[in-house]
Amino acid sequence: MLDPLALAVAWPLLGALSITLLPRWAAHLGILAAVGATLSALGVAFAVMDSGSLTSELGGWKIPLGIGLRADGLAAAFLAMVNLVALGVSIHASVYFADSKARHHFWPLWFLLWTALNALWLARDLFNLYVTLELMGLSAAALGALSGTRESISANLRYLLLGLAGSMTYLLGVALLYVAYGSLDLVQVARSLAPGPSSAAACALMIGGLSLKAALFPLHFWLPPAHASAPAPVSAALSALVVKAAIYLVLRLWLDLFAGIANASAAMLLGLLGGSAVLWGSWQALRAERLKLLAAYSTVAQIGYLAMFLPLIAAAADERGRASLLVAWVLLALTHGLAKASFFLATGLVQKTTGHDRIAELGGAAQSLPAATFALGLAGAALIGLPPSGTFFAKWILIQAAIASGQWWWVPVIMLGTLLALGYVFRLLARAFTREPTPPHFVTSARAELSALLLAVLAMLGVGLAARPIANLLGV
Amino acid sequence: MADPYLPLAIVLSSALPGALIFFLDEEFHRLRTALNLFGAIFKLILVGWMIWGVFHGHVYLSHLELLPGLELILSADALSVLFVTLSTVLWLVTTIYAIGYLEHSPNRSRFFGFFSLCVSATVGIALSGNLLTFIVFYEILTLATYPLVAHRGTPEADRGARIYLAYTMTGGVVLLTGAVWLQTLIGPLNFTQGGLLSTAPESLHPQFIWIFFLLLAGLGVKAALVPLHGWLPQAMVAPAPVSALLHAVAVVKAGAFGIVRLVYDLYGVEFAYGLGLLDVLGAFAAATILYGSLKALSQDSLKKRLAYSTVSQVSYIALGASILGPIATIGGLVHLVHQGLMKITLFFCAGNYAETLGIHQVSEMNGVGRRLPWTTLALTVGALGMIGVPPVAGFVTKWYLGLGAADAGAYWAILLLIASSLLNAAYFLPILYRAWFRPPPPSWPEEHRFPTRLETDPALLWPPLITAVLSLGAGLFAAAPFSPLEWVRLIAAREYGP
Amino acid sequence: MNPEILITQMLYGCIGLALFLLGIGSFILHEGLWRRLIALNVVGSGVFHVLVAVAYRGLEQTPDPIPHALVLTGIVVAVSATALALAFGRHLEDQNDHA
Amino acid sequence: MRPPSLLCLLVPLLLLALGLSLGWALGDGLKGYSGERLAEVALELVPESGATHPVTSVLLNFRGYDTLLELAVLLTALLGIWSLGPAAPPYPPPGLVLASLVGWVVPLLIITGGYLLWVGAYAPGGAFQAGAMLGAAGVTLTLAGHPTGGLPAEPWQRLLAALGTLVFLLMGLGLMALGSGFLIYPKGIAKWLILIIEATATLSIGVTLIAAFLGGRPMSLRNRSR
Repeated sequence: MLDPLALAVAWPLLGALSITLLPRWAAHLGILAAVGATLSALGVAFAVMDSGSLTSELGGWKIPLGIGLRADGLAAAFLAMVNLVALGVSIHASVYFADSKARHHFWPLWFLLWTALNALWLARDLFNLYVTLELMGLSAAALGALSGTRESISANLRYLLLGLAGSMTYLLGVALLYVAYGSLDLVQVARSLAPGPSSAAACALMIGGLSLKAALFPLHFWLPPAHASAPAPVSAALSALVVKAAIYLVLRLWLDLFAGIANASAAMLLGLLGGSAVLWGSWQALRAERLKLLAAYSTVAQIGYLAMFLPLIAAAADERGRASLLVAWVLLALTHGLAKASFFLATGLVQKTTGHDRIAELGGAAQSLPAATFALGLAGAALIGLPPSGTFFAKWILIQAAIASGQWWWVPVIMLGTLLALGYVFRLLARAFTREPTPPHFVTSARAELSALLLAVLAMLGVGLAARPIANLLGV
Repeated sequence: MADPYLPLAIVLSSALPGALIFFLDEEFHRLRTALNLFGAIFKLILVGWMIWGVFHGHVYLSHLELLPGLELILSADALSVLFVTLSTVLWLVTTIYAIGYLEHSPNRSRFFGFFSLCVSATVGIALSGNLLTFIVFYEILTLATYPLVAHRGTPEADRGARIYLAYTMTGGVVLLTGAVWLQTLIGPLNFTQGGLLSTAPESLHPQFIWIFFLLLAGLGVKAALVPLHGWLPQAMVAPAPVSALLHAVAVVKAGAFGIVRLVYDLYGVEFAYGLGLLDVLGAFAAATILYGSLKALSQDSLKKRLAYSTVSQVSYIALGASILGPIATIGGLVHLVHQGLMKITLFFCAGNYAETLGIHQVSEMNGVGRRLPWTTLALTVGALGMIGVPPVAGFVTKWYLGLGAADAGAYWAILLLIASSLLNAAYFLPILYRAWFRPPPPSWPEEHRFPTRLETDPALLWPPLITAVLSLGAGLFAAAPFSPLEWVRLIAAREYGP
Repeated sequence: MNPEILITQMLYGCIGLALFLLGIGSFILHEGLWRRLIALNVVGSGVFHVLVAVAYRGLEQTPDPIPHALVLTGIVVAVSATALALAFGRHLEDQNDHA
Repeated sequence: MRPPSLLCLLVPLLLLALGLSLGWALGDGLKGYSGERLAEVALELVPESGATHPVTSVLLNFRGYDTLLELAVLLTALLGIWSLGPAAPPYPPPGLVLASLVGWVVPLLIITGGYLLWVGAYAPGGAFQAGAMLGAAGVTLTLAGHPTGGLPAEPWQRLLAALGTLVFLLMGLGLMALGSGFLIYPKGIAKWLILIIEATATLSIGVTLIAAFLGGRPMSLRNRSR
């Protein structure tokens, strides 16, 4: 019996193992495994779109004894996005690391990270989530340190330790849930969850631990140095996917597991943190002197938007309002995933050409790499939320919900955040217009530049305009 | 049965060539030109088809539902056809001009790519069937014009582009907020003849007033309503075809068109009048008309003088919208076309002086009529039209605005028109006098000879001549079927109903 | 429920919680890498302790095998993370020595 | 740099409050739950799992997927360590007493490891404990000056480190290909499959622990001779 869910986890893991055994063929095996993993993940997404949620009980043991995998619309949407981004990153990396010593190390770790991501989005067992979180944290930290510089190692060490603290906190929450409800299965626990001290404590521990991993303000301090010092393809994966995984889990637990006890004031607290993240992250991005630091702070801000949805979801008047907020959340997250990955990949190209990423001195580099600059522009526009990106429609719904529920104070936050984003993106793009000679070709290195450009085009044109199918996938 | 493809095809007919042009190597000169012209002519054919169809009562509707309440709609009503036709015709002319103007200059693939996107966005604005779609294309327009303004890469261009962006994007955010607020109150905001709001409960009226100001502020930035006009003179650093496009077709017009949509098809002109909003709009328009003209008087730079003239002239459209009654409406709407034709002529001419003789200042223009007679002739037609001298198109506008104002009892507007026309004469006539009657200097600042018998490059000469003839024609044949005026009468008749 | 079991579980569980909190406090308050790493391992032991306490079902009953398995898995994961962190730290110190 | 003293005061207070509420939560959870959690279900099905010891059944069968990912975590740590650079220089050669002691201890550790692996099927023990013993043997060797802790050359190290995960994964996929389903062991051969997985996992764990202790990429033979 073919199990598409298990396959989506197995492919990248198989890739990691085969590259570990045959490091000489890393790049070839890498592309092969990347294509396989992407196809299997898209297969899951299409199957879900076709026939609704998929569940599989691994080892043939009934849940809760066995571990369950589950792909519902939410998971499938992210699975598809993550694998597309990961495929783009892989293609880019095959050029980026082509003559670098780090290539033998990059590929197996990268596929281990990919395994963790796929496993995380499919998991429905709370302890299994802990294992995937650790797999993700370890591989991400190891990948981030691949640039080998002192700052990258110390930033990623900090990331590793904080991540460990976060997942241990999460695990204590899981333990409390097992104590009180006798199961580790998300769905089963959610069904029997009752308000009370143990569920409240578990909620606080798990959401708190995950917020640390998701870099939710004020727990974001580890993110900018870690993401800014990693090699560009790794930064792309970290910022676009890894952080997204943690905030996804926050939402998942909030809506699925703790729906019964997550009250409006707790949601408001998370929302306020999110709003502060939007302003603070955008402001820091505007002030950043280095391109990658700018991109990293922009991630902090975007995570803030995602947290800002929680109080509005809590205050939504009816099921329809909730549903459209959920779609908006997914649109925002997917667009950010694609756009931020593209942004970092393009940044990497600029950095390779100039040898640095100081914004003030970029000058001619942007001009000489039209395709990369174009990707930066498109991705930047998607990050700002210019139409027709998914971010734009998400913000539309967000503002609508804020006005409708009377929480009008989010509106100036969103407006200000958008304008700040505009400032930091165009501070950069303005450098592309110089009087340097015209570059002879639009594209110089097809694989490296087009992967970034395609991701940006998807972010700008794909997600927003595909809102309908995405909503269908979510079952809304 | 509605045709779902034509509106989309009209938008894509320039967007796709534009996207392809980005990928062209710089030296693929012919291919790029071919793509440009193919897109422009193909679009013109499609628009012709659409005019024929709309005239015969066909319905064109492309739509994409994203989520309940979030729908992208492209449709064709008489008003959108007016604007689409204007932008498509002028795009073709401007493309020819730009090809001549930018010959041998760097980064042409980038330029023409964004140029095409810019027109696609304008056409999208024209065809938008609801406010959401309008905003989508409105922001895309901002995004696509920024690189055109910044194109030259000089510090001034950088500065001008930043200011342009800061103004328009802030306006965009305000517009978005107003739109979402309104949609929260009354649901999807489809543009509807006669407006949407008159049936809404009275308790919402105070909010409607606030929302009107938000929307007006958002649109007023692009329409360069005082005090939101600050970007327009700064954006003059752009190459001449871009200025032509910005002032006559795309950006400023998009703002003015948005105000027209806001007043007629969202609020409804009578409802807006009832809330007292038209008076406010009229006050802003009047202030802008006077301010722009006064500022234009003191500018020595030709392009800046034209820029302030735009600030002033575009507000005639808002003025027409702010006076209740079909006649004023006709005057305002027809100026959408007339101002476009005349202003683009003027900018083409300014570009010719700069490219051929290196002339940028009004004070350098002595005797240019002898060196560039045809260009100066076109300039003369455009300038006289702006002043309102019959039979050029500008006269028709002012005539109808004046009649409409008298009809509605808004006599202040007649005074305003007289004052503004005097000011127009005061800043245009000296230019004409210099050009025709002062003796030319011994040498021009930076003369450039083209290998042709004509006074300048043919690609630079024909466009202003064509648009000058069109401005004359729009005035002379104002009563002919399918003239802008007749078409606008049709729109006004529908808005005010039987 | 048997009070003896409950008291035992509670006692050991609270010790686990105490370890967890001591570790977290030490993690927050102290700067050095090695201290923080040890603090994290204490945090881990605390969590595992809670799980082991839950598994207790009285002396005559086989303990619940699920938490035991979770603890074993958790230990391996924690060891892996500690190993990687140690390697990072050692590498940083080496770079310091060379610098 | 010392953290500000306010923090030193605040953190313990906060932790105390947190501890009290966590204790309350734990007590509430323990008291509130009257069922057997998963213990009864698990114990009941142990005979069908292919192992007789319940923890082994859980680790290798009921929750085998966790174990698979956990082996991947271990591999990740090793690959991460290798990515940082070459291993540390070897310890100085041991004196006579230490050398002979090592000669005794190492085989003993390996045998103990083997025993733990075998006994894991029906008593406390199993792959992790056995792997830890193997690791200890390697660490002892390293401390006694052996440059690679008894590990073979790099390609073999890679094979051994990945073997546990690889065998586990391939078995899962193979069972799926044969129509049984991912990680679903047929009843009759479950015992042997588990044994194979455990044996390879033991090797991998042991090798990974030793390699991690060495702290860096194995040096090629050429480099080592220099």
